[in-house]
Amino acid sequence: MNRPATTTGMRDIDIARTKLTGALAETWTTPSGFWGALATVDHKIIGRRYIFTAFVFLALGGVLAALMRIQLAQPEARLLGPDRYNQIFTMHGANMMFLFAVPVMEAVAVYLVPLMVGTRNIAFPRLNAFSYWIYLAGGMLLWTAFALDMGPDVGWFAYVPLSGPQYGAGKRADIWAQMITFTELSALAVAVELVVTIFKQRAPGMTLDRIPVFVWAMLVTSFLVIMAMPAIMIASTSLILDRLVGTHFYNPAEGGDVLLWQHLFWFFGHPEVYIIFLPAAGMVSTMIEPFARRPAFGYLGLVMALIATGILSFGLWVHHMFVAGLPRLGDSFFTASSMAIAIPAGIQIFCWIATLWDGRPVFKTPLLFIIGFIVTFVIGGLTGVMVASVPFDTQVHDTYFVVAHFHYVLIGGAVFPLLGTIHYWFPKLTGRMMSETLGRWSFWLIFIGFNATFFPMHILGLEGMPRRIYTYQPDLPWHGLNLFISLSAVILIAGFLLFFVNVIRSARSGEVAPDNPWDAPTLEWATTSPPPSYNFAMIPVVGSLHPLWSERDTLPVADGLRTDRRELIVTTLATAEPQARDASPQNSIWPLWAAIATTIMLIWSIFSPWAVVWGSIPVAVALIGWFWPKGTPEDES
Amino acid sequence: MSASKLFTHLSIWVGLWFAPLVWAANMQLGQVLPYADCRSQLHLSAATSFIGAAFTIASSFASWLSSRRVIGGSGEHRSNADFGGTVSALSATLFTFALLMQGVAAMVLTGCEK
Amino acid sequence: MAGVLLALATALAGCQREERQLRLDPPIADALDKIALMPNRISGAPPDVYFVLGKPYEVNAYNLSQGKRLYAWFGCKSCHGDGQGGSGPGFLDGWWYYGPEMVSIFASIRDGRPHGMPAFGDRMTTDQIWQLAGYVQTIGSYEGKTAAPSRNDEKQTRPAENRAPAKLLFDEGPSPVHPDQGPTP
Amino acid sequence: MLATPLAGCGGNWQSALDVYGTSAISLKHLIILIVAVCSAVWMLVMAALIAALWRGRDARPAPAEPGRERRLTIAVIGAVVATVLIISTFTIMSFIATRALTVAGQDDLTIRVRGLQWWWGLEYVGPDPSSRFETANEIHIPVGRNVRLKLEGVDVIHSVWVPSLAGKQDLVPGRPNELTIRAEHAGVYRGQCAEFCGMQHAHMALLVIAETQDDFDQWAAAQRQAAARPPDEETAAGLQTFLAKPCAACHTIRGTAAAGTSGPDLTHVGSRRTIAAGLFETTRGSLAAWIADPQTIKPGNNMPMVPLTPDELRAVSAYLASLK
Repeated sequence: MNRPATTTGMRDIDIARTKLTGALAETWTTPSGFWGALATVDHKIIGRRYIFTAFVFLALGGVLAALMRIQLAQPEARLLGPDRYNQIFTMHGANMMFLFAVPVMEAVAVYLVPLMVGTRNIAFPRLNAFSYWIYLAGGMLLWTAFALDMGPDVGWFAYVPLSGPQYGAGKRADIWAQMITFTELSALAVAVELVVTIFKQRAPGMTLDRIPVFVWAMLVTSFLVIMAMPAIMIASTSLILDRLVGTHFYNPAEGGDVLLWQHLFWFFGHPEVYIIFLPAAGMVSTMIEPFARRPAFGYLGLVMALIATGILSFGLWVHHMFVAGLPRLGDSFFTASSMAIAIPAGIQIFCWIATLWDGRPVFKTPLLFIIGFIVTFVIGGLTGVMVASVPFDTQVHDTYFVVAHFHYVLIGGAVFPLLGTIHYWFPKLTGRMMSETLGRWSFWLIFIGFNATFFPMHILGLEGMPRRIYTYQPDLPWHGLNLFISLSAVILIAGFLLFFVNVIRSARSGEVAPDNPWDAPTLEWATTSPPPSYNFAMIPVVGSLHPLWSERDTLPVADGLRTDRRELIVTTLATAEPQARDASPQNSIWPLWAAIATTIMLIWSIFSPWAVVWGSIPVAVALIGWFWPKGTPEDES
Repeated sequence: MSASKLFTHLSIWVGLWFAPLVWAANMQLGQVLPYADCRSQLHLSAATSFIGAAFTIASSFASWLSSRRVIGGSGEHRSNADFGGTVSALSATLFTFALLMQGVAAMVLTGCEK
Repeated sequence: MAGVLLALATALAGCQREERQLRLDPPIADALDKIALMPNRISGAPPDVYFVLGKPYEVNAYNLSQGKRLYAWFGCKSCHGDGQGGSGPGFLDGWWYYGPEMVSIFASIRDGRPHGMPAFGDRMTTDQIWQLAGYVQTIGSYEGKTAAPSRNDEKQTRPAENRAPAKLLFDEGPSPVHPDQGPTP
Repeated sequence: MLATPLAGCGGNWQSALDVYGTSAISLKHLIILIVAVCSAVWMLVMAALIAALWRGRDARPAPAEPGRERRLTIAVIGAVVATVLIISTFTIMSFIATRALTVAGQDDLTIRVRGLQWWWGLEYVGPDPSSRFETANEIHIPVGRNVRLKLEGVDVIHSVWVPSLAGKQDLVPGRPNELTIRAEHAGVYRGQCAEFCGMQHAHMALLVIAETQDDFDQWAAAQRQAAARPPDEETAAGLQTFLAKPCAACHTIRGTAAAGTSGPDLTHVGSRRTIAAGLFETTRGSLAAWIADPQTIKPGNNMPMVPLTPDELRAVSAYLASLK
């Protein structure tokens, strides 16, 4: 590294190795205590919180699913009335998509990406703290409303006019729409942080072709978030405007259009699926390496598939509207794009199988989840090809076939890799290993329970059972399969319970993990488990795609960073050459205040448009506090 | 960044920025042109799709060729050029496939079907 | 934290506002029919059960939106317009012939009034009349209710109910829409 | 995949796999073909996965062979090419089937279908105004003729779906759509609203009854008639109650003073197979149960509970059941 001409502060090169870690810890540590916990900007602490919260929402969403399965086990069941059932299925969808699936993927990235690219903290750490608080507030808004019988009841897609001013009575749809604003705000914030972290904070030497596939996946995902989420924020905001101040975005009589909602919603909604799936694909590509004991086959193909899938995902949205009455030729353009996306998906599957083919698999729990993922995701992908066809879709659209399809894609394609991820990175998160025995049991229960629950839904859909019905009549031939599905769901739930038991037990009394328990090749394993507050004592220098395999004994490191204040290396975008040392912000309580002020403004604005005016004053105050200059000059050397 | 360096960068990655643009534009035209196709008994959307496919395949070649040129030279960042050129060329090929299928759709359907 | 408190506070108020009482037990419906009017049939007292239920037809969003449906279905528009009036009086001008109380409106709908207001007592059930009365009161209200419905998916003739159209229009100055309307306030 | 659960196929009257309409028959062929090919693809991928895992169970490092990566590359490229070929075939097949979705011949019978919360309003549109008539929730069509459904969403979005006859199509407020159906066999086909439309989305069924042209003409002629006079004293009392109570404010019975339009037309309600949008078979008993407490049977629907004495209830249900 270039040695700067003048030294203005204490540098890591000036002090002995033993003192170095102590000095860094003092600079980077999060103070203990309540306020310290609230003010932290450490990406690892926030990431852990994010993951934990997302799994709480997963459990809550699972309870809703169980309620629906009890209701549907019998024809004309009276456990839930239509009003409650509609709230429950809406909550299940909205909760799983907005409060679990997207946040948990970003949460894992918040924890892992800075470690995988070898830096000390995520870019914009205070924004990161803010994003967590906003996410938490959005989740609590939705669940509090539900607990008080005012949960949204218009579906997670909230089609107008049903969710519009005339047919969506009360504030239920507004709560849905504002919950969107909360979660999208937090998702956008994390996306921006990840893009900057990946572009500018990679360890020296980590050129584009040495970025771990998971990091690539998160880069693509972040761009998807940045481009897709504004569409839904526009949609939900205009819905609230229609409902609160009487605008006419969706009123055909005054020149609005109800299909405008569907276009806006699905322009976000389809990329959303890939926002959930691409990180999972990245996790698989990264996890498969230590368990196949060879590099993932076809790095270029895997990265190309991620990027191409990401772009193509913006040209699929009309396949959710094939029966809305658009010209068939226009629909068919979307069939073409939807079909084309099967090719990058296929490339990834073939590369993973080739990796296993050529490797020597180690059958630990994460690999089991990867195998379960491939088995189920291929089914989900193939049924995806089916619904991409306009004529096929006219029969299965809005039926249980589609319910089966997207649960195969989202549970098989994203939750399986995620559970593998938790088993795999658990030692890095907590410093302890998860129990292998319980892991295997939970895998088999989840795998069998999942397939027994969701596969029969394909058949139910073809037999004519529509989605979103709170009950069905006894003279329809769906009873047997529905009962079977509900019973199978018990196995699935047992598997998840076992997983949670495993997590809690292992976190408290699991075997203590070494730094690199799986002999994995990526940088996060180059530091301790769990990592210290400063991540790496010295920033590693990367010479290959698998630094820990090619440099097994000692990783070369970069030096020259100050130890007496938070500093990290900024590198060039494409070639990751060191450019500058940059300061990383201190802990601050202001992101929390800003989040509270924003929460008040957003919830208030459900009731009065003036909230936007008066509510922005505290937000502005909080932002001023947040950005108040602290008098530490930039160290430009 | 000098102009020639910028040009090199853009041309290596052309398959990844130009091809999606062409494809996205064609998706939009697919919502507009069917009405014209139906009225005039033409195959405008087929024409735009196939012309678009020609553009994307050309951008695929352009990416490939310019990355090979950089690799053949003696400059730095040859691995990045290899990576960028290959990823771009492959992606552009994928968009070509999508556009060709859209062209086929416009040949099979008239635009009047609702 | 403050967000939680705020959410709780609004939610507690919202609880009753959002409840959807889909079926009214016949005895309660009977009791709701027994309003006590003043001898001139203007104003009076609703039955006790109305208060026990928590004035559901004034504060409950679902009842108000059902009232809006009934307003269209029972042809109220043909005389009263979209609250603007027509051959019957409007509700937006700040002038209630028989008072703005729920019981008066309920009585007007159920029993009819002189000069052409027909009785709907044999065409609607008791809870429908209450729902409609709640909605009509909202149109002519000077305070926006958060539970009130918003605009319709049709051509607009006035600000939506949740924005207290009477107040908005009254601020612009009353405009008589009916010659019998009497002195403008 | 399709074998076991379809054992009860014979009696299945709402299934995309038990088909009697031109459009649904060709869709079923497409579905079976695509599902079969996809099943084969899945099995191949699984075979490759199992082989890969089986191969590598030997824990010793494989001897370094030259050209291993190249062979893998060729295998993966081969698989991708196969994928492209299959995908292209599916895509083109899909386009061709799309073209077949919209065949509207001449001499169509046109029916205006209105989707409402939570029932179907139907109007048979004939060449001259006198041949028009209204009914609800039950479509009669002649076998072997194209029937054009003109779809209008009145309140929220609904979707008409009779899987044994054709794929679905949405009824979107402000955007009229069309769907052409054609039954090849006589029979009763059940359909259901497929787009979530609020509280009673689950109970918004539609029957399509395909019959011979003669039977259809007879039925249509009967439907065009106004309601018959009450045949006896009890039904006459029922009519009186119907007119005196809130019923008449929402329902029309042609030939009487009842002319409400916010509920289904009841002129020939007794001739329909079901009431309350497919909820019950039409009998005097089910009519009485429905009138007595609609909110318990179908919570949230727009029919209020009208207080009736037992005698009135008996009379009204008898009258409605007599409206053949």
